[in-house]
Amino acid sequence: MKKNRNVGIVGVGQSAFSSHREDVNQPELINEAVNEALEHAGITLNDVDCVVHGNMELFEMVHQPDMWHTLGTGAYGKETIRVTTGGTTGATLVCVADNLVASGMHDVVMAIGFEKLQEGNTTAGITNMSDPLWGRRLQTGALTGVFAQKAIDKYGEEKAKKAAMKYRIIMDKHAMKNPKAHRRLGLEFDEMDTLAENSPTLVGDLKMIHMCSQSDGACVVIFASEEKAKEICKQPAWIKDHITVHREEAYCAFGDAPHTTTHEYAAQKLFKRNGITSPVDELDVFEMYDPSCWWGIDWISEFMMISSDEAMKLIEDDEIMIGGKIPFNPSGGVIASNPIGATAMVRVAEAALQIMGDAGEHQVPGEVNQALASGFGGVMWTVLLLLTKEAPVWNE
Amino acid sequence: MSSGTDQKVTIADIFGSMESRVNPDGVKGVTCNCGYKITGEGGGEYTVTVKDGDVKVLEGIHSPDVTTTASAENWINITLGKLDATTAFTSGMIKIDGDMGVMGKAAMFFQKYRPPAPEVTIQDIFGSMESRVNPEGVKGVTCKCGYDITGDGGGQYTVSVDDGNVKVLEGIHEPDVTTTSNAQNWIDITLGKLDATTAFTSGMIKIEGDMGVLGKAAMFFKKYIPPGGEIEEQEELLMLPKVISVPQKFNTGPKMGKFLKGLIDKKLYANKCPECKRLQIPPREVCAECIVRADEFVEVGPDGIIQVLDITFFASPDPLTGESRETPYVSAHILLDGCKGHETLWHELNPANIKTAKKGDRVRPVWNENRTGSVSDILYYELIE
Amino acid sequence: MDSNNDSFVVDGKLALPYQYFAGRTGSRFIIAIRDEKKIKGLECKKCNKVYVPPRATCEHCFCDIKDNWVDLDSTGTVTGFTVVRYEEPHHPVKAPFIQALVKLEGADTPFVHIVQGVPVDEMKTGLKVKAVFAEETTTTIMDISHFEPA
Amino acid sequence: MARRVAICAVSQTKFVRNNTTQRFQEMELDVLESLREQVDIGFADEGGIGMSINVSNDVFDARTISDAPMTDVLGAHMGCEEKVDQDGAQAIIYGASAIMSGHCDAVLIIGHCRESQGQSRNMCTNLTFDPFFTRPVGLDYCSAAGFQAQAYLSKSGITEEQLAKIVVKSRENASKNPYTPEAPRVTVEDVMSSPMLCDPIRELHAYPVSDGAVGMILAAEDLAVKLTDTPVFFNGHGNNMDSFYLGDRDLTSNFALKGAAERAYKRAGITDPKTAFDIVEISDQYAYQYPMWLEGLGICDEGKAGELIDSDNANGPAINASGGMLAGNPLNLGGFVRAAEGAMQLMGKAGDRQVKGAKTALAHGVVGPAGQFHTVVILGSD
Repeated sequence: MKKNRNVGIVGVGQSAFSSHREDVNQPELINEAVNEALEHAGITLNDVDCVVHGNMELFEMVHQPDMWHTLGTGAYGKETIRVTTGGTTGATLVCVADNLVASGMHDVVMAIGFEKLQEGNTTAGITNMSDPLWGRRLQTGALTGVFAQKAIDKYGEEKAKKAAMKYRIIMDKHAMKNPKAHRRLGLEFDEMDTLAENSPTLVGDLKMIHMCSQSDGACVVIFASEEKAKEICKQPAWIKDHITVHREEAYCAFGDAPHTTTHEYAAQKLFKRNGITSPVDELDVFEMYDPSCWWGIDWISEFMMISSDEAMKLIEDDEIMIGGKIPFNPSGGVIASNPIGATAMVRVAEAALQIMGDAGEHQVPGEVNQALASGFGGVMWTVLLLLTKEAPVWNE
Repeated sequence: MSSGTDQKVTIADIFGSMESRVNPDGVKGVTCNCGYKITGEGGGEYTVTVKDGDVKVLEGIHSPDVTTTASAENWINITLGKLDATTAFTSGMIKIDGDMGVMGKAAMFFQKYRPPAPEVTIQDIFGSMESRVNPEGVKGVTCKCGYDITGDGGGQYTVSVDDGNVKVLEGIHEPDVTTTSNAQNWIDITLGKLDATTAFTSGMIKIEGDMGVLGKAAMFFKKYIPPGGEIEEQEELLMLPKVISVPQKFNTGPKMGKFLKGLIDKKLYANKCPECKRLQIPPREVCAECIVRADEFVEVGPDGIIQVLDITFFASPDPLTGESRETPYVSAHILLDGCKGHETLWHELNPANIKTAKKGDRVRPVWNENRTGSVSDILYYELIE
Repeated sequence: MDSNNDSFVVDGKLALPYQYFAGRTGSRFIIAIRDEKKIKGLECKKCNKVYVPPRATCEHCFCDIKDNWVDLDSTGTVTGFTVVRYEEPHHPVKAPFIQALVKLEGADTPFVHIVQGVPVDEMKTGLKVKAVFAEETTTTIMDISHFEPA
Repeated sequence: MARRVAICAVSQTKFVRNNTTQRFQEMELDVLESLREQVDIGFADEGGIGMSINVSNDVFDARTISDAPMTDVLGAHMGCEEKVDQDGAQAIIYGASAIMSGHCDAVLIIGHCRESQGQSRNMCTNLTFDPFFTRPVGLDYCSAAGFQAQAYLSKSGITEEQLAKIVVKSRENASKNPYTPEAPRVTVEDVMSSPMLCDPIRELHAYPVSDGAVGMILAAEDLAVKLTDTPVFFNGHGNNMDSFYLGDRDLTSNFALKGAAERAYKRAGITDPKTAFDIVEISDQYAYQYPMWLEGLGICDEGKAGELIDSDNANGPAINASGGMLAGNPLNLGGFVRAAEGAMQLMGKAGDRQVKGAKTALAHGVVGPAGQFHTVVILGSD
């Protein structure tokens, strides 16, 4: 692949994520993130050529919401496009913006991911993705105990539960450093057992403490062509590559029969074509879309191309914490904040902030040259984005 | 969290005002009892009973479907929206025992609680003035402003400014200008609820003497904060509950149609990929791996083994009806006889089997007597003993 | 499509609960109608325009206008309309009824509402109308029940 | 300069009022199979289809993530699949950008919509409006169009009879279009006496409820010329957003469409839109939009659309030779089908409705209430 021209992230904006945004309506919530992103980029709306918009209609039951949201997005008189792909939406929007700029169609593109989950019933909304004549009566949103069971089968109950709670508390410790994060509980490692015990059970061994939040919020990322980006921004975060792997709908992906997951498949392909052989050593930070800590601990090995024992060791040795070998989710991740249509974009936005050196208190120590961000959604779908500090060089 | 400033908000008031805050849409067709054990100082025990839309709040706990336990402080903060209920729930600050599905509905029972207005007195307004002096506003000013506040809770005061030095005296003492108002209007003006100019032009307040001095007086003091904290936080924010319902006609298409019709005759059909031979149940039009139509049907099952099971304790509304289901229930993937690998059928297990069912157990379908070609033609799968 | 097609149609529903928030700006607008029978607009001082319905940001110059409240008259002029003659569950009143763009005195943008008290076939642009406030609140723009000839 | 993009294959199903024999997936599968019969291309990152785009809508499908059940019929299992949730003409722009950026070499786009599934399409479009200020008064796309029609007719002087002529002509053209089998011929009298929906829009002025699917394959130029002898090049595009509230807009100004057209013409190097095209396909959901959009596009001068209707545009481009949206395409697919029609004409594969020697085409799509958002795509045989 040869990219037509480079694309850099030059501005990031996020509303505060919260379950209580009764003071703003949908366009007003978006507007907060738009203004912050414009300010971060140091540009005005006049500099933006195109607005990319995405969320899921059934979460708020607004049909073609980009029409109403124009009141807050600033899309009036501009070119726009609306793309949505479930939980991966935010990451897909980044791919859209990257393509629109790299193609030469636009020089500056603003992508907006949004959700106001307080206005709907998230689990019922997700359940509606099932076939109306079969699965819709059976599904319970994105809740499943399968990943907990898988880990317990693999590592034994004690080790598995300990790792899950360790991961959970690490995410909270990261969230405590991120003023935008929704759930900042102040958890301590020695509370692990009582927390898990007191937390209500959702499905199987999946408890409420393990699961991601439901948040209101918007995320905005501004992209510019190489020439513009260098004009606007001291240190853009360059989009080196991205890969999207979706899969078929109903075919049960759970159980024993061996298969390559979308995560493994996407990671292997992306790393291969970018010459990355040891992601844990070569990447400086990973913002992973982790819907629960059980999924989180399971997916480390899949994304990092390591054995599950090595993945467990990364958790046990604090290597996924800020300051560790490969910090995961310095922002606190999805477990801390989850406005679904924005969530995957927040992963990219946070990875970009790390490269730009603008992550504030949750900035990881040392140079961030390469950052990975993932989006998750749909039927075990994955999107991976690779960001770099140096502008990529494309050889014929 | 600033619960200390909300001394007017009590658990008794929160529950006492509930019957007047019923949201008719939220309780329509609902019947349940929700118990609340509010512990600590100012706590109490209450039961909210909803009987087909009719709401009563009783003291004490009376045969609840679900019971919520929280400290008075936490419950007040949740009610005021200062503490996120999910956060409180997750971190164990509140506990819920019983039917979680009912709890989901309870969030819609009532309109938002609005705490009673904080106790603002004329005495407090004038008494706090010396501590609220705005040095910029009084610099170089010398004057005396009299205030004759009439009616219940009123009083007479003089604000004396001597080259930036401010004293508030009781009684009227040689004022340059005197303002007369009743106590309620003066409180409203102070809190910004009533516009002073409007009040003046409409005769609600009277001013005698040097009007120019009054113009300066507006700058003498910093904003009055009532004892209950900022009023602004309690501004009413509107919420509109709606159940949005659009009737649909869903097409089965020939593949799903064949499968669903088979259920009427207690037969389970999978379709087979002509290339890789894999089975899909329910059938889909195409084999995703080979990207070819899969038109051949084979009968499988009806018995099989449990491949994956999820015991679900969290009730969400059924999107086809808007109704919440009973919990717990078991969502299972069943490998029917004649299928292999991931070729499982998704259905439910008999709730009676929850405690004993495990992966690998053999199960059989329990058929509905009235079969129409739908997912509910099979009531559930049950363990074969 | 072959004749022994097994396809059939199943009646179902898309039914989900929602709770929408008007936000502070929207709430202030509706509460003024509900409690004071007063319609307010928001002014963009840069564009020199008074908008109804309220919005926190001026769509044209993108500046914050949410505190620039302006009191409007409850009478205005119809600048456009249509007579809705088809029946739908989402209609606030039975068809046929008039949806009209009403520009209130003091506002620069008209907004859509219902006009009653005029035979549907005699409705005309330019009609002077006044707001009739609703007796019961729905916490929406329908706290103005409808407009009628002034 | 980015590489050029061409449409290599297009396909559509018949658009019928109520397709009771297929579900969405099979409608799209019919399109996929037809496309793959036309061109020999597989799914691959390099030299093959590297991205599949679905065009569908969650509210119309009554389904969250309405592309999830489509991944397999888009051939995108373990591949890149995305969904454009606007008019499908927007998906063409996005697909082209993915090729021009270098991200992939070919893109598959398939869209579906079944307006017959929900109780009424108006109930769906009512949900576009905000919950506090515009939804409660009962606005939907049909009544929003009523406002615009009322305003436009009084400004332009277009008559009832001219509106009727538009419908008659659309049905006449549609009779040559095998994909719109349910648009019977009508007379001017039929149209003028059909019941009012929302003044001044009559039943026969409104696009029919229909179900169907449409798709195309885009490829980079070097690949496209290997796949087909009749590549249709993507030569320009533009879109534009107007204000949301109807009262904030001048409903007759064509603000969004003029901006969209201006951008598209600039990119395609077009200076005189009146003479630039052989084929013009516009999304006329309601009869009044036919003259209004043509003026907005500059195909005729403002105020001259009445003359164009009366003269049947004898000397100009063929306008809606397919019958247009008035002959029956669902929301979301209007502009997409228009582009597919344009491409078929330029490929010389438009059957009875073929315009001889057609070399350039304009396709137009519209989203939102009363034309809040417009898309223009310009295609050429070179």
